[in-house]
Amino acid sequence: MQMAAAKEAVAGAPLLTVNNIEVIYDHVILVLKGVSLEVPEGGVVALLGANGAGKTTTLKAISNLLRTERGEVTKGSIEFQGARVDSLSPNDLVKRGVIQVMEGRHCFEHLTVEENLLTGAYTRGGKRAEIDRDLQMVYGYFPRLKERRNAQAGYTSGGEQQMTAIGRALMSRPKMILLDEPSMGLAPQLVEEIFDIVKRLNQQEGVSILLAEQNTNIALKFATYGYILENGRVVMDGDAETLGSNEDVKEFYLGLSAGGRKSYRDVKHYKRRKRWLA
Amino acid sequence: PVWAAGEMVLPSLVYRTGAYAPNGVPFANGVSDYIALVNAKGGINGVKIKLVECETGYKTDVGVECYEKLKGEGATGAAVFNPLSTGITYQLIEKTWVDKVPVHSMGYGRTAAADGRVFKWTFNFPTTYWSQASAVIKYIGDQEGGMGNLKGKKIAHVFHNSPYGKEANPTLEILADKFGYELIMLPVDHPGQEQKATWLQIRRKKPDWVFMSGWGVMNQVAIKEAAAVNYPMDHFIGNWWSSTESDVLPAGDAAKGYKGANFHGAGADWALHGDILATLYGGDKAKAGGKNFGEVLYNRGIVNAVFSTEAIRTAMGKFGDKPLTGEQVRWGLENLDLTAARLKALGLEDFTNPVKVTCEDHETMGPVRIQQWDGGKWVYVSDWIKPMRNVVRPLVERAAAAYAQEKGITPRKCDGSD
Amino acid sequence: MLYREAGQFKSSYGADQAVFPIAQDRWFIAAAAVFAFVVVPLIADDYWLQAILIPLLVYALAALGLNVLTGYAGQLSLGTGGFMAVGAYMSYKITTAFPELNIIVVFLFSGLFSAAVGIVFGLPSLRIKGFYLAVATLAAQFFLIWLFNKVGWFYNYNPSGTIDAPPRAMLGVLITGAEAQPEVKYLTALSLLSVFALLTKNLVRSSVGRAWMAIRDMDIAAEIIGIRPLRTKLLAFAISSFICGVAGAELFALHFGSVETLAFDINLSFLILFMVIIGGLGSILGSILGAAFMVLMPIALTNLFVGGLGMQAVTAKHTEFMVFGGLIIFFLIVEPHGLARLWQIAKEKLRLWPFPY
Amino acid sequence: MSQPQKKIGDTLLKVEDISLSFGGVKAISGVSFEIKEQEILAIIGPNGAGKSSMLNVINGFYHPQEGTITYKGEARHQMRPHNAAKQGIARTFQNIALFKGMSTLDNIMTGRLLKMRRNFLWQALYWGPALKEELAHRERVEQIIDFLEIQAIRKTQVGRLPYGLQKRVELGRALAAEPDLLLLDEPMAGMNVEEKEDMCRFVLDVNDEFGTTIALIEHDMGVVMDISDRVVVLDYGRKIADGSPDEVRGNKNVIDAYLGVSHD
Amino acid sequence: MGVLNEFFVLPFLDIAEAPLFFIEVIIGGLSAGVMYSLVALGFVLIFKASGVFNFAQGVLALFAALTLVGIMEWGVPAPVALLLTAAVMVGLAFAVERLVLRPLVNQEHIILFMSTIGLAYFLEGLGDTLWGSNVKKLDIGIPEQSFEIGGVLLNQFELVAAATAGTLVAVLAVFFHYTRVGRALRAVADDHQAALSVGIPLKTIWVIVWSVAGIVALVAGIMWGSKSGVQFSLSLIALKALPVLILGGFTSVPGAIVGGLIIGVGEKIGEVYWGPALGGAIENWFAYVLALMFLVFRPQGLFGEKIIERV
Ligand SMILES: Nc1ncnc2c1ncn2[C@@H]1O[C@H](COP(=O)(O)OP(=O)(O)OP(=O)(O)O)[C@@H](O)[C@H]1O
Ligand SMILES: Nc1ncnc2c1ncn2[C@@H]1O[C@H](COP(=O)(O)OP(=O)(O)OP(=O)(O)O)[C@@H](O)[C@H]1O
Ligand SMILES: [Mg+2]
Ligand SMILES: [Mg+2]
Repeated sequence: MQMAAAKEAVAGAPLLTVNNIEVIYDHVILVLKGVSLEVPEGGVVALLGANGAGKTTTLKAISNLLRTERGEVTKGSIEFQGARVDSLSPNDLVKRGVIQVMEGRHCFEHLTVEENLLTGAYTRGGKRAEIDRDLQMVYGYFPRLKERRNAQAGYTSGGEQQMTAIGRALMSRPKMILLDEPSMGLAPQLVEEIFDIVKRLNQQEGVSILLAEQNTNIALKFATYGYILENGRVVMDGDAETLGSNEDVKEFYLGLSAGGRKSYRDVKHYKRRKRWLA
Repeated sequence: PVWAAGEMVLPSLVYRTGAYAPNGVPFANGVSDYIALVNAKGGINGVKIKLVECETGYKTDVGVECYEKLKGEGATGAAVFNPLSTGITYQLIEKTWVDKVPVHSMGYGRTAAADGRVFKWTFNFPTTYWSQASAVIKYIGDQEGGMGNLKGKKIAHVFHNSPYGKEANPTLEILADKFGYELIMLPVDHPGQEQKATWLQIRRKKPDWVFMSGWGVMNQVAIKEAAAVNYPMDHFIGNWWSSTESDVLPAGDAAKGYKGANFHGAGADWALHGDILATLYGGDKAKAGGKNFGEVLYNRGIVNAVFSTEAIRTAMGKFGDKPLTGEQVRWGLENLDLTAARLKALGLEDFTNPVKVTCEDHETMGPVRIQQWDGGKWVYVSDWIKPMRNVVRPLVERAAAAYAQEKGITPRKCDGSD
Repeated sequence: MLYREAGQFKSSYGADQAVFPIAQDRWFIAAAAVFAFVVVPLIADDYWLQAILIPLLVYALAALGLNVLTGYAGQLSLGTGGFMAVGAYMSYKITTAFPELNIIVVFLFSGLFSAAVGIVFGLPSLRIKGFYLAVATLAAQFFLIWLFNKVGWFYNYNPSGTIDAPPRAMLGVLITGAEAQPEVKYLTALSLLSVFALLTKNLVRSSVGRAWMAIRDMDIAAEIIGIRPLRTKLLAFAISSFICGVAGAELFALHFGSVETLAFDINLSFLILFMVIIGGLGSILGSILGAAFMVLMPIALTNLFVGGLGMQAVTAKHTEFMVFGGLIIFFLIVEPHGLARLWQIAKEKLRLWPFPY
Repeated sequence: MSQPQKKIGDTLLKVEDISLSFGGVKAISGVSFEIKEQEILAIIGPNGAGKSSMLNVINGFYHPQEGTITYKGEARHQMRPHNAAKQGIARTFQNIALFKGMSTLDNIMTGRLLKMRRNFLWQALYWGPALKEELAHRERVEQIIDFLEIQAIRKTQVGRLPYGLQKRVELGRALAAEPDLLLLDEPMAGMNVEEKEDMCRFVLDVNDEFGTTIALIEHDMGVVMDISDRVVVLDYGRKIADGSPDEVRGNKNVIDAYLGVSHD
Repeated sequence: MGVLNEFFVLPFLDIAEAPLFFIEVIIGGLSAGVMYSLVALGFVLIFKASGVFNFAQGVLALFAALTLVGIMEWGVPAPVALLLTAAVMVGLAFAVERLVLRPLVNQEHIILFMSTIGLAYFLEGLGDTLWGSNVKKLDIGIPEQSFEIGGVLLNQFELVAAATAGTLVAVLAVFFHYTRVGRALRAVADDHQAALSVGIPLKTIWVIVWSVAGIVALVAGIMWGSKSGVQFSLSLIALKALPVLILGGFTSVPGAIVGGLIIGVGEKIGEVYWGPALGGAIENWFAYVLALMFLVFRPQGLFGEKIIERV
């Protein structure tokens, strides 16, 4: 609805354009009902929405992992750097610089933490020195991983796995990262750190980011632009500040009521629900 | 399907696929060539034989399916079933007496069926595993210079660990008691691709003779292993399912000297073969060779087909020259008298022994001959050896009686009343 | 828009838990039952009954048994042939020892023996999982077959080493043996299958079934919520081998009439497993559909190639192998969760019809 | 609505000097704390601090090398998880551990397994006492479903549910066991504020209405501070703080090790 | 008493009586074990790299051997025929990837297992159609003479087999553990989807492993085929590899060889010394029981990757 406005709001040419896609799982379950969005070169775009809104599905549609879940894009198109990428394999996409950090970690259980990280550099071939340097960079970001480098990933804690998954994606030197709930299961300190890392990547290396995140607070803090998804449709979009100051967003995504942040203890027995679309 | 008038159906259960295809293919070719020849010459007394092949893959359940499909085929139903597998034979024995179609399991199947009083619908002439075992022991005794010399000798039985492979055991045991040789039992599990342990034991126990009831790949491996432990090949005798071209060829030179039992000739030097070559292959030997022409199992297929057609011919003597029902063919089988003269007329002089079936004796206990692989072909190294009827027949009758009791069958009297 | 659940409200949990909550389904099932129990025996000939339907029903029962273990409890097993052999050989022993005993009772007792054996061979499942367990169950397969081959007592020492089903009647009607009518055998197999299918359905929708599925889906979590893994798994082994044992007894007494151990060799184990996977793991209907697929498809292909296209028997067989293999892969690609799931999707589509989704 | 005054009772579970290591990795070293009846205890700490391991120790999945656990006044040794369940300990998992092939309803029904008595023969008949029992439990489960507001997904296979709903179903399964002690491992990870509010409401209601004692691990400080009665902080396997939310929030060690900036 | 004697005394007396023969049994076991390892290796490769329990491995060996013999029958010299066959196996790998694995990516193990059954049927039909079902002699010139050293009988063929298996295992073990592709293979086995997401090209990986497994199958086919002739039964050798597989671990290349040796020696000793007391032919189940005993202590096999149990 506000596509025009969106275009104005973001600077730079769109790096990724998702054009009115529709996704069906298992031939019968319609999940995305026409989602459009754009990520500008060098932008950080947040994808917000309740559970089951279709954030993960959108990201998987972009990274082409849908097919492995018996889902398919039945309508619309996806363009990256102006070229259509809907039919590329995930591997080609990674080569072009689009990588996804999957929700729920998905580490390679039997590989050690370090081996996990190295698999991230698969597409880069055998450039030993460079890869080593990046490995050190990831360890720099996540010192905990360095300590646990020789542990089998399957036996590391939830947070450690999350770090491994993010670090693994960084190892591919992407142009664009699709981040699916990076903050999940991370200690608050680390959440901040991760977003700092994201920001640094974005600003120093020009990596663009599409971020699906439940932690709206922090997502809007770091993102330049946001889309709100509900029931498989984009119901609202705008730049981060506009969204952040919208009353509904405030109430339902940021947990702020008119009188500032309300306590979780107080929401107990009553509940008002609002949805943009029925 | 539409059946031409004056045609009768002979079902042929074959296995041209699966683990045993190397054995099934030549056999099936022998049968089909012979029937083609008969038809080319105008059929049996003018009645054409329609051979309907059904592929079983040597699987029992598929065999049963084939049987059910073919038993009513044609205007008069199937003439006679040759199940070509012990497992399938067992299934059919019972079914056939309800459906009134005879089964002929030639040299395999249920040995007790030799007692025709209990097994009215089942035939297993010209001979059985039990008879064969006794004949082989006779041969060994002969080689040792007389049955008396068997005392203290060691004979090993290497057998496929299945009811088929174990068939010869009781006979061998009884004979061991009788002649005083030591019997070493060495079962080999299906499929038998790995027989190190067996042949190590042979190397250790050094039996004077090894008799083998093998099947399929087990034979080829056994022959190789025997060579590998330097066992003297001419003291190694296979039964008639263990002495075919497929068994010796893969072993190459190692197989030279290996012996086997048989109840018919090997090679293509009979008049009938010439006939087939000329009529069906236009004299093209290479083409015929591709169809296993003259191989042991091809010839066995011919023998089998001869028995079937001759039984039909016999039955026609009674019921007239027209397509016959299974019941009528059964009569033909039971009254089959295949004389030497008839064999000669068929172009099979001395190819197999004359056979005369009776109501009591569905086996006839025909003689067995020992052949030896000379590296390129099988050659006879013995004369026809008669099995020891006095040992085998009581065993047969006992087993048949037990079966009759279990099933509640009253044996026939064989006095013409039934 | 005939297939709708709209307008069918369930007013109690009991109604909601019914096997077929939708009226159309109930009608369909009733019609199918009438067809199977009444129409088929009237119209089918010997070939259909003896060569196709009876084995189909028997295999379906075995598949049902294996589905309990593999589909519901998640324990992959390749010992089915062995457990069926126990059923077959024990039924032979029992019925020859007690000729007066009703043959159905004999079947059930043989099932009990099989269950006991199943429990013993299920013990390693506490520690061994997945394909490791599958291969380990081959120990059962090979050992049992060896045993029945080796020990004369099991086949009453008869020299041929095979067992033959003696004629047995119930209420004066012959059920086993050569003289028994194919229709009677068919109805016996069908009744047993129906009863067991119903009982199994009940089991899997009660707490036992849920415990099995919990173990299957995530055994650690299951243990943590209080399910005792060993007991649950052993119960699955027991019930599964019970059913397989009965199926083995049927295979012997109703279908073959005379068997040697070869009939229960490893190929049978594989065959039943294929049925379960193709039909649908964790689905009662799937067991039956899978059995139908594996029994009917090769026959249909042979008949098509030989009868329809006039191919040589061998060429037909080779082609059949290729086509059959291709079909398996094709069906898996279309729907990895088996024919039962395909059927369900078809129903779902029907429900939405004429809209695509 | 008047809130019943919560009364925190005696010690329900006491953890003393627990040490747990895997090969060379020391996951927990010498940790002691108690959980009192009807309290909501939060366990927090950086990633890899040993929080989940602690829950695993409590419900018998891990066996600590040292230390004792006293539950309901009895010391336990080498307990198997299903025994813990029998004694009234239920939990949810950090990596969702639902039974993926089953529907929501069935998943929650598994939670009641320990309460079902009829043996499999009755169940095979699905009739008489077995049916009655089944329906009675179904009724209870439906209450839980209503309570968690997941009626709409009752018959959906849980593997297909979005993450947040799965967490909810998991909570449902744990509640179905009517536990005395409920262990929650990051129940609110991956949820937005609205959903967290829901979850908090469920947790608080369970605690109030059924008097269930709750130990939860959570990284969202807002949630922890708002709903817990007491907080235990772990770092590198050691306990570094234990006290009321306010005490912990101000604790210097905690800020350094975990919070980074102080949270309001 | 008699039974105890037969099981616990006589066999050992037997061993003590003829130590040289005992050594021969062990050597026999080792050489049989090597042959099992060759087959097991193919399974391990594919399982390790794609989590597929490849039911078609035996048929693959048969198909390879058939192709080799078939090509040699055209009069092509053995080395060229070998190369051509290897090329056919690589082609097959491409086909399998495209037609079977790709559409089934990310499916459960058992589904993939089932699809290989479809493949087995298909290849069986194809092999028969192309090359016929006669037994064919395979002779690529491996010497077969036996000779005695110090009273112990050795066979040249078996020595060649051992050397081949040893080399294969060493090369493959190194490949898996120390190369980038090897690491990617292991990643794929753990999680197809995640592997895709980090850009590991599943297609390439699968083609590589299936090609390697096809070539290993060719080697196994040659070894076994020389022994028994090339025929359908060759596909049944897969069964002999299964106990080896669980004992050594589904995922371990060295496990395949060690497992093979243990099973080989174990079952030969069992058969020769304890077999007679039990009536013989105990080898088959004995191998499984032996493997089971190891499994009870190590559920993932001797060298298999530890099964990760966590919540
Ligand atoms: N493989 C699948 N098969 C069928 N339906 C699916 C599948 N994956 C997701 N869905 C459905 O698609 C919808 C959107 O799911 P998705 O995972 O994209 O949501 P989400 O916005 O990422 O939610 P969350 O915040 O919980 O991660 C949900 O209703 C879910 O049930
Ligand atoms: N079974 C195991 N084997 C080996 N190491 C383990 C095992 N379980 C846990 N660990 C290690 O113990 C440490 C503590 O893990 P734990 O899962 O308890 O952390 P946590 O506090 O829950 O962290 P998070 O917040 O990231 O979930 C981690 O370093 C982890 O790698
Ligand atoms: Mg998501
Ligand atoms: Mg944790």
